[in-house]
Amino acid sequence: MKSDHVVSIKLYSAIFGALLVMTLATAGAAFIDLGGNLNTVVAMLIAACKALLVILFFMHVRYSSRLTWVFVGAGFFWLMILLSLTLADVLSRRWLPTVVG
Amino acid sequence: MSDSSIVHAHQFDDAEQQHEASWLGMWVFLATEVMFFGGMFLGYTIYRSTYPEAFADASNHLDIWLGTINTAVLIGSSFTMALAVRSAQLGARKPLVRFLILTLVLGALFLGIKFTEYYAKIEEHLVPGSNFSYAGPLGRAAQIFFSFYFAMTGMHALHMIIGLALLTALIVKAGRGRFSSVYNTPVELVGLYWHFVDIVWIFLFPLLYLVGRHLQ
Amino acid sequence: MNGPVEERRQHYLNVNYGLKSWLLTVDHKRIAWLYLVGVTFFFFVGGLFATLIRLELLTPQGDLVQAETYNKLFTMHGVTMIFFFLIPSIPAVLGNFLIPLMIGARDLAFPRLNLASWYIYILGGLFTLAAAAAGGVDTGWTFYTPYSSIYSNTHVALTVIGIFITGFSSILTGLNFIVTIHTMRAPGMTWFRLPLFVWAHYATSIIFILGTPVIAITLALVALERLFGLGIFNPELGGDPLLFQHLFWFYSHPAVYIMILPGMGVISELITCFSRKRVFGYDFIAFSSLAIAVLGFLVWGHHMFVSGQSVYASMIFSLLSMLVAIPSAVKVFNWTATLYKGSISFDAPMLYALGFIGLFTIGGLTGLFLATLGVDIHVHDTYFVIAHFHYIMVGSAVMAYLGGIHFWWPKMTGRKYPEPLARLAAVIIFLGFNLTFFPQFVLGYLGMPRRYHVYPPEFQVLNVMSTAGASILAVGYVLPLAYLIWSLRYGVVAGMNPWKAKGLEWETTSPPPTDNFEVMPTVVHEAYAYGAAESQAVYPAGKPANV
Amino acid sequence: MSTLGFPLFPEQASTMAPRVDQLYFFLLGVSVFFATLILILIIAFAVKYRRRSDDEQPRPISGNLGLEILWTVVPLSLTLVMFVWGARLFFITFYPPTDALEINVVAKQWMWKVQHAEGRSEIDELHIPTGRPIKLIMTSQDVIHDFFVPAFRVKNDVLPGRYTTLWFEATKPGAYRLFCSQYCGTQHSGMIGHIIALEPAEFQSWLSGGATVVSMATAGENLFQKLGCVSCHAQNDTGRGPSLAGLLGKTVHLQSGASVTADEDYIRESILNPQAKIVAGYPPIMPIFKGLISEDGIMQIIAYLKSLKREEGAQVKK
Repeated sequence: MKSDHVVSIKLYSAIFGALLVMTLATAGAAFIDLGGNLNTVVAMLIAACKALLVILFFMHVRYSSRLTWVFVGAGFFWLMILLSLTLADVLSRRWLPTVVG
Repeated sequence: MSDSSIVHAHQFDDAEQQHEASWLGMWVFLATEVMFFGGMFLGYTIYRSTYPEAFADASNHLDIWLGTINTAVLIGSSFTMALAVRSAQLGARKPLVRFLILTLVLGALFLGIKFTEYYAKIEEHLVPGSNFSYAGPLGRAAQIFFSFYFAMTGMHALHMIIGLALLTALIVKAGRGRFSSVYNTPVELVGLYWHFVDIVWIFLFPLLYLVGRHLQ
Repeated sequence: MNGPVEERRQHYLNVNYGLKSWLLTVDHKRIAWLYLVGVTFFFFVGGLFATLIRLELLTPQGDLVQAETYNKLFTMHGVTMIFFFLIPSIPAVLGNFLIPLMIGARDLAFPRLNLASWYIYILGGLFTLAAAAAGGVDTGWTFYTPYSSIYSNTHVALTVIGIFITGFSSILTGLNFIVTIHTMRAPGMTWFRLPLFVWAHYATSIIFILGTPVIAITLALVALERLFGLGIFNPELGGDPLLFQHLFWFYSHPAVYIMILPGMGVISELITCFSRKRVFGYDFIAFSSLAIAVLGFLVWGHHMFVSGQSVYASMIFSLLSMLVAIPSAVKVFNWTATLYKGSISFDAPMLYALGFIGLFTIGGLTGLFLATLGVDIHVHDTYFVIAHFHYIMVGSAVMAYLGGIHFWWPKMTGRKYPEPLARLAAVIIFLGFNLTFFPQFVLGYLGMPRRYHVYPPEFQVLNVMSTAGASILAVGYVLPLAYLIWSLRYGVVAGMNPWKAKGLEWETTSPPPTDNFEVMPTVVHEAYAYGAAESQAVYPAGKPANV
Repeated sequence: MSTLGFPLFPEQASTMAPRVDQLYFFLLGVSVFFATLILILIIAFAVKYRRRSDDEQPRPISGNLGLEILWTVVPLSLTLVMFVWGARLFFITFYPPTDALEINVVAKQWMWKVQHAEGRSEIDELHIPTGRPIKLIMTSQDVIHDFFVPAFRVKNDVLPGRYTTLWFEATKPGAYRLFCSQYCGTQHSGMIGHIIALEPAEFQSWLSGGATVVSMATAGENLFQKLGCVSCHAQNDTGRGPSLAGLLGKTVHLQSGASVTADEDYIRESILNPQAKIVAGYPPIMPIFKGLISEDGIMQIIAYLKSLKREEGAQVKK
């Protein structure tokens, strides 16, 4: 299921440092107008990176069995199903305008 | 019940199987939790795409500095939690207790800051309901934003409170020397839970605090 | 294996006595009984509501109950039957009892969690009953906003909190099953030696853990909206009335598969046993269960074809809904093929199984009408839908549940039920069911909308037929309750394996010992090895005396 | 429709009805075929292979790949036919012809309020001419309702906060049942009415009968004056707000950089919540009219704006 891998304090500290840097980066980037939806994209990318670091190292998934990966993946995959199919409705709802000539 | 050095419950063949089951069980539970918060993330996404201006405007009513500090505090608590699990793996009792207490303190600090923010929002009449008042023409959709703000951070805070209770129990047990390098599953599982709650906040922070800062 | 010796043997039922030994048990077999008592209670509560509904619909006028009462009746009928009977029925009773036995384990992975799920289920049930006692709720089991969040002035919050709580019971049961099936299989019990019942429950558990949390948060938001004025679903603020429906059906469509998949698992066991044959196309049935669980999450939008959903999204959902029909069809054909060149006997469980195949075929095929966009426009929200899902949930799921209860009754109690009466009940239920629900297909295509307290007079004859059928059905349901209770004391003592069935659960005594097996098995054969070796497993430490 | 004294099949009274029924009979045919097939197989096997002695032990058969493929591919192809056929009908139902006669419907607990362009209103009844496509523009004042006419084989939900549409063309005169088919509260089953289809000439005389009423466009124009809309939205582009002549159906460029088609939903939103979508080049100064105008009133203003469009369209043509 999972190996009893003991992660070094050094690696934990490096991850912690990276997470702090990214927190400041995302807060800073929020003040700069990147135009369009780019601000949101950047913020979400940084959040995804942070989450990935926490999952892989703090939660030891990097050192765990395939089965753990499957359930981690399942959670996010199902979330994507929920988001994408609902947005398929919301975003295409006005493709057929209610108006006529 | 068992001839090995660690006790395992009767339904398991050995401690290894028990540990496997607990670890898998926790991950299955976390997959559930992803979907629990997922429902709110979906609602948020839909409304933000429908009312981008109102969400940006309403988001600017949140205190970005308190938000950033709280993010750092929570990441710090995840760090100390990871170190607590490490100490448990190594069978180091004193550091284990110390890191658990540190995690508890940081978690409590997070909630303290959060409730200060809530208090400010109550003062500013930004709590959805009959007392809600919002200057400017974007008030209706802003009320939706604040509904999500309170629902999402409220559910998150509820998870934090449960986490603090679990941590307290762990501290008591760890102080009594219940954990060793061979048996530390509860520490590990609470650790997973705590990190998960951290991840939820990692997404909540940009989605709630950083929507419209660049438009100000 | 003579009677008196059997009586003295210690097993899970006589290991200790008293209320406390039951209410604090962590034995999965006893917890199954706790659930059996719970779901039976809610089944008859829901049935009482159904009876009143059918009586009201005997005449086109609203002469038995007021409109408000009628609306509460169909709401409470739906809520109790779906959340408190159908969803826990087969998984929490039969699944709980059988999964550890079938995979050769001493218990589920988390016995205390298992007991906790039952208490959570009961707590949720109490909330919902309290709502009913306080005056009821009238939103329909679907709780569509903004009616449920703003306009209804009945006990919506109390009811949805009850369902929210019960949801965690489902989640914990699913979690327990998944972990147990992954980690606690007996030596030699590979995935492809698992009984199909276990595959079906694994698939169901996936829906439990990934679907249930979504309905939980959705109903929590409705409760928060009613209690604290949160505004997520409020159209006055610009809220989207379709958001709730998306969230609701994301769970509630897969929930239909929660109700039917375990039933399909039961049927696979019954068909093989009573035709004494290995199941036809084992791999296909196993994978079709998983396919149903996964595809089931992609089709919820077919409940929203006329809801104002985007036409393009509707097309995607319609196409995906067509795909989910395939694994169901595969199962039906494989069960039928299993009968071919078998040795078929007609004991009561088999009658239920054969009835299941017929009714599920009709229920499944009529599902295609609802997935087909052009026809759904007409039949949506009419009695056609009512008829369709009762064919799946009552005609199929309840038939499977009763078939399973009869089949494993000797294992659970150590005694046989009276066979002639049981066959009679099975036939009565089959006939009563068809008379109740077949006319509703006709009513639906005629255009009678669902949830109507009064209806135009031209629909009366078909409604009278339906009510007549319902009274026959009621007799059919009370009968097993009576003779099964009777058999607990007076039934013939059953041996270890009265049906000469295959499967590990038949290789231990009836009733089984607390730890399930005197000697833990090592599996050496595939499932359903009818006509092959004596048993599926070997017992390295020597066979127990009474095997 | 039946010799039994009660109907078994609904009347066909719209152009859609026979098309839906055709698909329905196709589905019914497929269903009856497969249900019968399974039934015959089960009965045949059950009789032929019934257990004759208790120690019978049939030969195991584990499966047959050819058969599995057969009963995967055949149902799949059939369901794909159903999908394509159903999707075509669905698209037709939700894509009204451009020459349809528009009628406005406002649903509320528990009644249907209808107003014709010429001004005549009715409750729980809808008079329409036969042989002409009718397009309903519908909204709800409270909860979700659903406009369902079984004889026409059409229905669509009626939502609060949004317009939905429905169109049909009646083929024969008569009175047809109208149901609310989305549960909407206590008197849900009382939210019923009739569609009364008349010959076109009769319909015309019905329309001009009754009390003298002002047309929806005129009523809308009056509201436009009364609420002061006209002070900013002048006929030409000289006002503080954009001119609304010829607006409907046009593409509007927004402050946010996006652009939208100005349909009824857009107009409705812009009246109730003007800041949601600001037209590029104009300041966000329009007050919120939520609470000041009813759903019926908004529909009248939209009718007025549509009438402006026609006038302008005539000018453009020359």
